[in-house]
Amino acid sequence: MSHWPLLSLLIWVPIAGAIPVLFAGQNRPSTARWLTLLISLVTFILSLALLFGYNYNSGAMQFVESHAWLPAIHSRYGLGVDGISIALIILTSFTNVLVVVGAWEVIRDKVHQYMAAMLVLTGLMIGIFAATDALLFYVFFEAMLIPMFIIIGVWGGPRRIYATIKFFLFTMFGSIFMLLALIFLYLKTGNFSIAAMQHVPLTMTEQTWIFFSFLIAFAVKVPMVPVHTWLPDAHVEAPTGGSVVLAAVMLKIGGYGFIRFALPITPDAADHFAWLVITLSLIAIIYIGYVALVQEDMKKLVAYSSVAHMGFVTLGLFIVFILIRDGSVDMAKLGIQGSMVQMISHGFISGAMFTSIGVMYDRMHTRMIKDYGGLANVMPWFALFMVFFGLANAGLPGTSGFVGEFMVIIASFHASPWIGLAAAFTLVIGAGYTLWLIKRVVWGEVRSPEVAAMKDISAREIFVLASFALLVLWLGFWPEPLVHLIHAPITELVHTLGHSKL
Amino acid sequence: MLSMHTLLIIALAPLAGAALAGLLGRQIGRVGAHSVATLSVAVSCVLSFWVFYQLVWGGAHSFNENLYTWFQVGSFSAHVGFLVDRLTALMMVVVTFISLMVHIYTIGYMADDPGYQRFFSYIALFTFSMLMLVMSNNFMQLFFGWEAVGLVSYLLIGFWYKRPTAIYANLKAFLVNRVGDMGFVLGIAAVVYFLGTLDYAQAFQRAPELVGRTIQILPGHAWSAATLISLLLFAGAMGKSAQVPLHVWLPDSMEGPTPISALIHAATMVTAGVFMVARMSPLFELSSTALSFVLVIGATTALFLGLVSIVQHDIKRVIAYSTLSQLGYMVAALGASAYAAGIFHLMTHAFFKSLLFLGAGSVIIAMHHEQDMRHMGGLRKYMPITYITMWVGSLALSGIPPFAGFYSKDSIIEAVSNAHLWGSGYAYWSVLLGVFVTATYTFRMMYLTFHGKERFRVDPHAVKGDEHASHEPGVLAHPPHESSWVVTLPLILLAIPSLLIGAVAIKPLLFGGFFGSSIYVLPAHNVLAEMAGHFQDWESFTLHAFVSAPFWVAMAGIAVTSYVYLVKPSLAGRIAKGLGPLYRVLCNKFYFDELYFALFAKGGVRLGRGLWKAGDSTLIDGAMVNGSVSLVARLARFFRVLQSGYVYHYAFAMILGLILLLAGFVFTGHA
Amino acid sequence: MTIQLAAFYFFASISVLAALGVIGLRNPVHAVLSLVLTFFSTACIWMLLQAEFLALALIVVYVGAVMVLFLFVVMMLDIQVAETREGFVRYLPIGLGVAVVMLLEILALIGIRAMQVVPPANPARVDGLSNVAWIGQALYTEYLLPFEVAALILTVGMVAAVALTLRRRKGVRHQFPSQQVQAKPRERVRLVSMPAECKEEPKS
Amino acid sequence: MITLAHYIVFAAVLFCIALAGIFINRKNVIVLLMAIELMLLAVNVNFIAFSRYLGDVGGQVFVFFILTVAAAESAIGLGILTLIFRNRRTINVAEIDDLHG
Repeated sequence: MSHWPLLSLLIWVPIAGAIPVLFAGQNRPSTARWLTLLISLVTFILSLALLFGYNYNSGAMQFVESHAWLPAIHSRYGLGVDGISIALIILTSFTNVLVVVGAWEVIRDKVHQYMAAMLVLTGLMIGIFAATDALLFYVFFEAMLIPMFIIIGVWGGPRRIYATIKFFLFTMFGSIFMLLALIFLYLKTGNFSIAAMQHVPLTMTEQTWIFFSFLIAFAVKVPMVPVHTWLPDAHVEAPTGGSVVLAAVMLKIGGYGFIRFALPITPDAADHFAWLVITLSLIAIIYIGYVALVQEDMKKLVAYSSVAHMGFVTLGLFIVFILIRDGSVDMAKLGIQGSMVQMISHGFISGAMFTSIGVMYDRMHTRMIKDYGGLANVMPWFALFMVFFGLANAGLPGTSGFVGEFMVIIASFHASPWIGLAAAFTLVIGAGYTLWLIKRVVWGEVRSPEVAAMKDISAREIFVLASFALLVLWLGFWPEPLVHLIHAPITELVHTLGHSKL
Repeated sequence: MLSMHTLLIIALAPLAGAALAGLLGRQIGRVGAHSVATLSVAVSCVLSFWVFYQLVWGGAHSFNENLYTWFQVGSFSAHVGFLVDRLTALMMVVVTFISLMVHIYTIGYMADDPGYQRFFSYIALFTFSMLMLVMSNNFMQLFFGWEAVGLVSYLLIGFWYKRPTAIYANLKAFLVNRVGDMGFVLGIAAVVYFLGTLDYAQAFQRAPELVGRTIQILPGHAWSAATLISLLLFAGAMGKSAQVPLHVWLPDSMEGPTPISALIHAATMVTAGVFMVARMSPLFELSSTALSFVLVIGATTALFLGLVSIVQHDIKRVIAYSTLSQLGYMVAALGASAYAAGIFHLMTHAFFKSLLFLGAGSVIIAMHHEQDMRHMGGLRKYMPITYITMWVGSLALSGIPPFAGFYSKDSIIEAVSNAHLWGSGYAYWSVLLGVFVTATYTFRMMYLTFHGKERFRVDPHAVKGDEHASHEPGVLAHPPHESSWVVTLPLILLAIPSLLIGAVAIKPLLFGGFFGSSIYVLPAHNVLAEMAGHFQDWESFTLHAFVSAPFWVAMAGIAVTSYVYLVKPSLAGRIAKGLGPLYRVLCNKFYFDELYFALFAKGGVRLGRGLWKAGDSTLIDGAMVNGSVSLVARLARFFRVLQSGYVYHYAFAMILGLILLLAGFVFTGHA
Repeated sequence: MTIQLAAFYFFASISVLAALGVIGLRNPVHAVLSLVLTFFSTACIWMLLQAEFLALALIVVYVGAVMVLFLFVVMMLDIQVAETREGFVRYLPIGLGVAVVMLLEILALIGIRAMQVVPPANPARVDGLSNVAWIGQALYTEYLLPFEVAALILTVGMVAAVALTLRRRKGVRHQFPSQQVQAKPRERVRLVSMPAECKEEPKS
Repeated sequence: MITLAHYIVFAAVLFCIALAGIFINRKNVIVLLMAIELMLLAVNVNFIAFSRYLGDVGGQVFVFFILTVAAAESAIGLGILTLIFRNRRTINVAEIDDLHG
């Protein structure tokens, strides 16, 4: 295993695979589809191979590859993964397979280009999670925007131009600051290695500036209040596959960035400003919960619920500082674990929710809640999945949605009962907006003749939804494999955070 | 000896049944679905009885083992495992037995419902969830079961998902429960905070460390840790066991099919809160503040929601409010530290209340899904088995010796009277008056349903088309008739314990140390031990009733009701009119629904809309996002004037710049 | 005043006057010719600098090729002189003003006095080479890569100029040799099998 | 003797004439192009003069390259000019304002 450049393969197989897919051309859509599926499956299997060669007891980077890239500025093509990256890489490659299957008949226009864009997107996102060189990370981070921009801009809804530009500008706005921070750190350390950046001593002033640069960059990505408004717009206009990738993987880059950059590089500034992020996270959980309650567009509702759920991720990451100050190291680990589990789980659940909405949209061509009603009468299987994912979204125990929230709530209660209380409020408001959506869409009398004419989901759609459902259940009933996978790097991280850099 | 395998089979058999009946429902058909589900629950039931037997008579020790690790973070871990002691075994027996009865009953009750397989899948799933709840050996799994039963309850209340009222009720039930669960989760978090574990055994072992520990919730106010934990956990119980003020969901839950009302909303799920508090007795015992709170809430529920029951016309709602009131009794017992009495009442109540619900269901079938008692009356000659078994249930509910309810309720009242906590005086009077109320509404229901004149007429031509469609009230196509054996068999089987179980179980359960170490009571709180001093056997306990207050209060209630409804039926209306405002308050259930709807449902939506418009749309998107965009656009509109497009303008600008640059060099003197 | 200095003043004044003609003459053809004169006189000044190779190159390349190109273009295009001359008088003062200011600034900056240096011996001669050999040696050793790049730029410039001005007029018949070569007999002759048709004999 | 100053002043004068030409012939692209050629010539004079006075071959080599580039530039410039004239029937710069913002 060790002499295979597994990570490079993971990045470049889908990207290179996009070329033959593009060559399949406009007139051979089914060739493009099957080819894409094949490449996606190969990528997925390769990502699973990471699990076998992984040493669970080490928090260090593994599967390391390092080649000279830009010697003039000491930037290397450096790849490596720890448990956190592996979890996210597998999430990415898995989501990609389902997105490809999900788009099978739905995308009719320029199939080959859509599929190619998806493959490139997957490769780039894997690159983000695998990069150990900050400049390489940045390149992937920015490059990833391009296929997403295309996916929303070409196959999106009527206001797609507004949405894409908003999406692009928000992210670019954030990443500029990150670039500045990275350049500063480069001048400080002399190379772009993330590990070196994590170890370089920094004064409090330096840390503060760098921390806020990272905070802006990743807060946009997560997204945190108040820079979240691009997300509902992007989701509403994106095609189903775009929404799924956006929600399932792209938002996780923000959380990953916090774990890789903001926390370990500037632990003291992060500690000092933890209250700010915690406040914003709690606002996300409560305020966005209320906002989600009144949405009339299903995709917007789920998009807002994503913001609220990602609030748990940032909450879990930043209560760590209070906990470390109190000396509860295990609880600090629990907080970060909760964040990670929440990220993975949110990947599955929101992916499934957007797929479900896509299923409805394909049949009715509307996303307005008021146009639906009584789907359980005509689409019983679909109703089963929709209710299931709705409950998972509301954090029902036994589904993955519960695990992360549970961990974060317990950890945040340790930090302060009031934070715990505010976080636990999601139990009520989350159930409120999700189940109200379910009530209006799934239950009730058949709303209109159009609804009555809707067909139940096909075997292909069942496959996609059932795959998501199985993972949601698996994580819900047995999160230990995931927790174990990410345990060593998290222990390392908590250890790093416990030591001041001043 | 108990083995993990047995327990796994008990828990998982219903799950398998649910999966088969639900996912393969269409393939295996109706008979297949009900056979699979019923059989799986029967297996659970038989094994539960065996486990119970082993623990009580077989000399087996309590079972406490982890099945697998849910997660492990540092030294903190969560497991899935089973704790089976006598308390659990008793619950298992009650749950699986009643579930089995309901399964059998459902075969008849739901015979012509299109969602037949789905229904069996749900109730089998419920059995699984409830077993996970009671068999858990840690807080996390308890919460899993806790929410899972809530989920099934949600699905079953909305079983007839075409009814707007049903889907309103299930949403309401879930959300109100979630409010309690929020407290419950925080309670679990508090347990982890103070005790550092999720495991029952470890937590209870470390519980004494809590004494004297405090936490600053508000600056300057130190809360006792035990009080905080207990109150938070009890919030969950208030939701699940429908205690004031979180009771509003239970009456609405009657929108579900009647077997569900019997199984979930009377016998098992709603008593989960009682079970939980009993399970957590080592924690609750440490805080007399929390116990007082529990006692007062329980007593309030017992009396005031019983009152509402008197004015209901829907037969199921009468029983539903009665359930609320009885749950209040159980919770009051817990508050008085008489956990065993609470569990005892839980058990007897499970039998007679599910009997009453199933009986009501039988009546409802006979009346072609008519639930309004104003259109019933005189049914006793049409359906004798239902009539007799319902009387057994009613007498048990009213606490008439020697029916089961008498023993449990009387011991609760006595326990409350012996309690020394703050608020126990109020609680005692509430539960005592509650007896009068209980007798009143129970007998009123029986009289209105089975006695008196027939207030319906039979008209074969009145109903056209769909039999279940709403029709003119009080008009039946066929005369009512006794239900089939699958319906009456469970009635009879439930009537037997309703009659006998009290007398049989009172001595071992309350005074025989049955629960052993599963329930912990501080010596200072041990009211049952005080009562044990003058308890000899059930016969003397029964005879003693005739000289004690509760019995005569109940008799007074019966007398009043009998007079009003049997002798002078017109009196009821006049009393209602005479008590004008009070009657209206009762009819509107103390306006809880209206208040909550205005405050939380409407208020929440209004708040959300306000935040969305003001925050997201106006402030962030309007001012910050589009504001910066329009600022750039405005600047650009200004600067574009400079871009004339003529090359020579640009050249001119360039040369001008060059000249200025040179001039700068000339005058500053360095190049 | 040496003979070189006299020659310098002579060529410089011609050059400057011709340059004024370039920007001032009404007729574009005259302007181009005037530009040719400027180049020519400047080449002579370069000769005075003993840069023989470049002086000749300037005449050959510029006067011989580029200027002829200008001349062609000017003569081929039918330019309305009046139109392009408009604003000439209006902008004359400002143009001259700017130019004079610029000149003064440049001179002030350079510091004429500091530049009053007599040229040293011809560096090419010092190395014992002719000017051509001197440049050639530098060009083919030290500056080889830029030299090749320059060649490439010229080629690209040529191709670009051709591509820019190439046009296909409509209604003009062209031959397509490539297609003609690829023609196959099958495309030219079509064999159609038809049912045999015999003239219906009148039945007798 | 001819000093360096002579050449420099000469080059500066040429340059400024070209500059003035750009100003006063603002409409005529051909004259603009020629003025640019004049400017380049002025620069070349400077290069050669300095090369001679510093004894450095680099200046002359540079002039060589400038000649190359200038030739290419004027070829393309004239190509564009003919194209514009062909499409618009004018070389009046005032009418070419597609870049107007």
